[in-house]
Amino acid sequence: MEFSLHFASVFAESDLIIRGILLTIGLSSSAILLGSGLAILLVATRNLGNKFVRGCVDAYVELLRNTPFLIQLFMIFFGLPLMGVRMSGTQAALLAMTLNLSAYATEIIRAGVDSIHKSQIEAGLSLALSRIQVFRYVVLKPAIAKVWPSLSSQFVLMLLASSICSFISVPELSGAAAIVEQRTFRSFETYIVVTLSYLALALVLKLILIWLGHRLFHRKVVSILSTASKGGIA
Amino acid sequence: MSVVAIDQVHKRYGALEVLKGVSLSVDTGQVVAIIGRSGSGKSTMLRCINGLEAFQSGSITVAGHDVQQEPTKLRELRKDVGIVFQSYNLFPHLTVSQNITLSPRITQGVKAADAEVIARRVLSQVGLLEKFDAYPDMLSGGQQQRVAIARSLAMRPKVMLFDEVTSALDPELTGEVLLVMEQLAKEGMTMLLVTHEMSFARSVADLTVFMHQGKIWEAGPSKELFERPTTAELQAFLASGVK
Amino acid sequence: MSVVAIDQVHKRYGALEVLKGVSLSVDTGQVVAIIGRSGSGKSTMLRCINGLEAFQSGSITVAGHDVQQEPTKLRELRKDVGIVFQSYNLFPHLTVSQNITLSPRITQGVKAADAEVIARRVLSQVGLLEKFDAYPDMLSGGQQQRVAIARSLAMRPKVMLFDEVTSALDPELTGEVLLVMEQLAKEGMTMLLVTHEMSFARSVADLTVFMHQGKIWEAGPSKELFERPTTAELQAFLASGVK
Amino acid sequence: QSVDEIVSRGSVKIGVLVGAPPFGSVDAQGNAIGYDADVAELVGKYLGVPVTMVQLTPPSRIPALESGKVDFLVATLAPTPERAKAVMFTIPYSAFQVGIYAAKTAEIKTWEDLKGMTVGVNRGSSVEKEFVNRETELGLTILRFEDDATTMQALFSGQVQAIAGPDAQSNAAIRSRGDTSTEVKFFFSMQPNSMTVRKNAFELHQWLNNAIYMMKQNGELDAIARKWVGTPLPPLPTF
Amino acid sequence: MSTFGWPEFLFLLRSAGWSIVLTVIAFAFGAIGGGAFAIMRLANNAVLRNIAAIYILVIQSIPVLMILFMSYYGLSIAGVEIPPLLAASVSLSIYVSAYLAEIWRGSIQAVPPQQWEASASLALTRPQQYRYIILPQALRISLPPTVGFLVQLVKNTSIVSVVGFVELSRAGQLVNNATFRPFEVFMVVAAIYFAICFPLSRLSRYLERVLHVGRSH
Ligand SMILES: Nc1ncnc2c1ncn2[C@@H]1O[C@H](COP(=O)(O)OP(=O)(O)OP(=O)(O)O)[C@@H](O)[C@H]1O
Ligand SMILES: Nc1ncnc2c1ncn2[C@@H]1O[C@H](COP(=O)(O)OP(=O)(O)OP(=O)(O)O)[C@@H](O)[C@H]1O
Ligand SMILES: [Mg+2]
Ligand SMILES: [Mg+2]
Repeated sequence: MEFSLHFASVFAESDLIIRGILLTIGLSSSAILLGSGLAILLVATRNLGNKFVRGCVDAYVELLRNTPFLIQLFMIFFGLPLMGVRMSGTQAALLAMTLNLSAYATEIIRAGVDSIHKSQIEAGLSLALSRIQVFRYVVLKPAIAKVWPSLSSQFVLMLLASSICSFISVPELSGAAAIVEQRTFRSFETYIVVTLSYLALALVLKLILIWLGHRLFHRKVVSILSTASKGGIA
Repeated sequence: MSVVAIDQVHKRYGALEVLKGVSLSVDTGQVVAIIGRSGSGKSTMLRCINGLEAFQSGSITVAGHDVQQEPTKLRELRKDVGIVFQSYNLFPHLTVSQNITLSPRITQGVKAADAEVIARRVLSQVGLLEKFDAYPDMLSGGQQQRVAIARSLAMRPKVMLFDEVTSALDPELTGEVLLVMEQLAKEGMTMLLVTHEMSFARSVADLTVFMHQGKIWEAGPSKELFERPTTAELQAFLASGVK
Repeated sequence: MSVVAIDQVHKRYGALEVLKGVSLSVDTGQVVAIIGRSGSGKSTMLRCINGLEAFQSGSITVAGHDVQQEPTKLRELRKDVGIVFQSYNLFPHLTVSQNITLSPRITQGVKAADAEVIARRVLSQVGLLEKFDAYPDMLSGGQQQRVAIARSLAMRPKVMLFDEVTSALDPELTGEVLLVMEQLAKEGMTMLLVTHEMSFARSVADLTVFMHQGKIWEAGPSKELFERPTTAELQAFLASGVK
Repeated sequence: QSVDEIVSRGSVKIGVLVGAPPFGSVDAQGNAIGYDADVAELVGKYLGVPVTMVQLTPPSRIPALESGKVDFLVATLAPTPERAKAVMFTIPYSAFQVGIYAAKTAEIKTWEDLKGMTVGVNRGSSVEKEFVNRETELGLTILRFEDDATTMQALFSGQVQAIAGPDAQSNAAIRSRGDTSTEVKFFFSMQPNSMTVRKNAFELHQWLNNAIYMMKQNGELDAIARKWVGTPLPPLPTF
Repeated sequence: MSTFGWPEFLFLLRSAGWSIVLTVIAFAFGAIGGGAFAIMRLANNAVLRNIAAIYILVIQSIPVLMILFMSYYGLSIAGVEIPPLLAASVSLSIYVSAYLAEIWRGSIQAVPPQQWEASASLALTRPQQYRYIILPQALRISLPPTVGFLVQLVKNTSIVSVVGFVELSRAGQLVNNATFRPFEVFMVVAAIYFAICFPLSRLSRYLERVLHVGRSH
């Protein structure tokens, strides 16, 4: 089969791709910040609230975790305007990503909070801290430290899932790529460029998160590649 | 004047009655040792005093506070009552000085600079000034326990509760911590301490209380109690594991 | 005939030299107590003997096995050398009997029925036959520690190593475990034990070894060593925390 | 790729687009139906071999062709010079009118009236160019959606003020929703659709041109157009 | 298909079948790969360890859609023909293996190191340590995050539409494009996903509760 790659016409549209990459970075990083912030609030609410409040937070988490992101996006972008709430594609994408991520992050951070030993909470209470202060100063950081790997994975998944936002006209990386592909029909070339871009973005994000994790939680930055396990006993 | 007044306290976990009408009065400056077998309710009594456990009936007054499960009142109470546990419970993500200054800063609004002064004072009290910026996991068990004591002292409590603070330590480290407690006793701090160190109880405590099956079985000035235990249970207890 | 022969062992963790030329010879049936300050290298020595830690130079022979980091050889060695740790390390997902029979069954091909017989024998040795089907988290610390000893005994080791097996226990539970060890000593088991219980070392051990700064600083028959310590370091050590 | 190869293999794999009714859709059993499917069947009849219809999503059409998963596409693709650098197009076999759709209340009669508006278009379509060409001149904000149905939804939800879309699909959408507030403002072009073959498949290309010519002549294409679009086959360009 | 009725609903349900089948296949094979890579990632051998680390890092960073795309169309251009079901299964399995490897590595490392020492001291071989001591304990720790990932996998199988599978998401889109009833159709699609995923979420919570009782952290 005579087939060869011609990147020229794809690179001719590199403007579009680069703008897509920037939008992907912007959307993902904002969603990660806002989504984690919201998740922390939700976990705190769940932790300090009564049974009813806990039920509400759980319902929120289950609803968002168990339905597809695409449909959440669709409902926000196309459904809300019917109720008089209108936002741009990018705003809708940011909102959907934030909500979706917050649900997953809530569940992850909750597990971390549950794993904090009761004695830590008692120690905080005994020092006359209120329950909110105990959560904020005693529980939160170690809890996040414990689940940092899962949380990081979820952030990377969100970055990759942001591609779905092209469905509602957001010209992020994969949306931009789809436009280029349809204009030029250089599918393979386009997808190769896109794959490598996502790979680069995700690797950078992951490395940042690993670095940040060590920075925040370990007090010393260690090698980013594999460290030998404690289980290395013959 | 009694600074801790426990009156007919009953405490149940479900069907299990753990405290069966405990009454005790402690005067300012007194040191009270609480001894007794595992499961006799020693920890539970201490935890009731600073409101970590709710009890079903009876009353406790400590440092002028009536112990009841109302968050604001509990917080006021806890500013005056320090507690130190067997398992130290230092906050692993904070340095020694941060562990100590956390509560003064956020519950009493002490300024950072003043809090640091406090931290230095209590750290030198426990002989650990040089660990100011260390993290808990860089300290030995005995050092961690002393930091836990310092953390409580930074609140300027009127009463200190100690729950087997040396049980997790080996003999050498135990010595360090007992020294600090002896020093506190000398300075006139009111203290209630659950302990397995009979020799320490005998030499430091003014009063020793023997708990058995959820009751205060026998109590009295330490010397007397150890030399002339009246109940068969206390005699058996003192004869058993003690070295 | 010496069953453990340690010859000029040097062990480093990175830049830190933890064992600085340790030599020791233990005869069959001897009980050796190892004492010394925290960090002096006691645990490290024990861990080198059963190959949990590799060392840089020197040699160790134990029960006829030359200790070296070759998995198959290490496994053969470990069938003859039992070790019990301070933190019990029972397998929490297995019952007491499963904890005990696991290794005989899979490393020595003992049949299930025979393994059960062994389990009963070692459990009665440590006085815990009634806990046959219990899970570890249902046992007290002293009971868990005794199961850990039983688990080692089930391998019919020629040498037993004990690393501060009573440090995590309160005085009452400590008694239980020491009793088991005394019994083993009477039965002629070769034992090396790191301990903080000076009175126990003095009464049970044939030989006591004082470690200091990675070296065997002083060693000799227990009675003599405790009564007439020659080095200043051992004198200071015995004077300090010991009750 | 030659016609002989296909005939001697005894079957032909034709890629069709689904999800764009009436041109391509599926029935409740999941079989491809629609304008393209009927044309593909017809081509199979002329080849004298049974047809295997391969259902494709927009992004997989070209890769399926280039990787040989299909022999050629009957997938409502508009020939453009840019695209023709990558594949070869036959003469058109269908065409639809492309118009501007908007709310009945909107005063839109010409391109000029779209000035400053937010407009939607299917990003896979060739019409996108029409907007892009006028983007700066008219100050348009162009939103590109996944497919025609989503584009129409954007109009219904008010996320865009006007869209450009093919008449057949837009009308179907309006009808299905029972919508009475949306209408076509004006038609601005006719989009012809070609079958698509791999580059260098000259013989197949020539044969398909020939077959399309034949279907046009004998009225078979007209019948299919009437069946799915409801209007006669418009005059189709040749090249 | 021009109205959204019973036949369309059945069409959606049948398509959900593909979502489930592909999830099961991907999970089954992904679990095998994930287990292997998790253990490699913890091996004493630095080469094995780094291979696994890089594999996990790279695969987690590539959109699974692209893995599938390249393995189906890309390999075909290179002259290797693989059927769509195989391509989908393999790609999803690769994707799953990387994520499970990472989850499981964490779980294995969460087993206290003393358990390795104690079992080594009892003369167990490394495979025996894994089989009898480490994995049974790691399993308990890993269940919640594993089920959490599974819930996402069910929805992420939607990428297989690129090689022609009509699974639930794709079916929803097709039905919507034919009926122009997006809110009804997508609500039903969301409800079907919810019906599949919610029991899994609950199961995860349940297992967490049951298996963590009385365990020290
Ligand atoms: N949260 C709880 N739920 C149910 N029972 C409890 C709880 N906490 C303690 N108990 C029970 O209450 C009794 C008293 O416990 P407590 O901890 O006060 O004993 P203690 O005298 O401090 O013993 P130790 O010397 O072992 O610390 C014990 O029988 C114990 O099992
Ligand atoms: N894995 C390790 N890496 C680096 N240093 C270590 C490691 N394990 C132990 N050490 C150091 O080796 C020295 C000896 O440790 P070891 O555990 O043998 O002491 P020990 O005599 O058993 O003390 P203890 O009575 O506290 O158990 C200590 O200074 C310790 O900090
Ligand atoms: Mg207690
Ligand atoms: Mg040690």
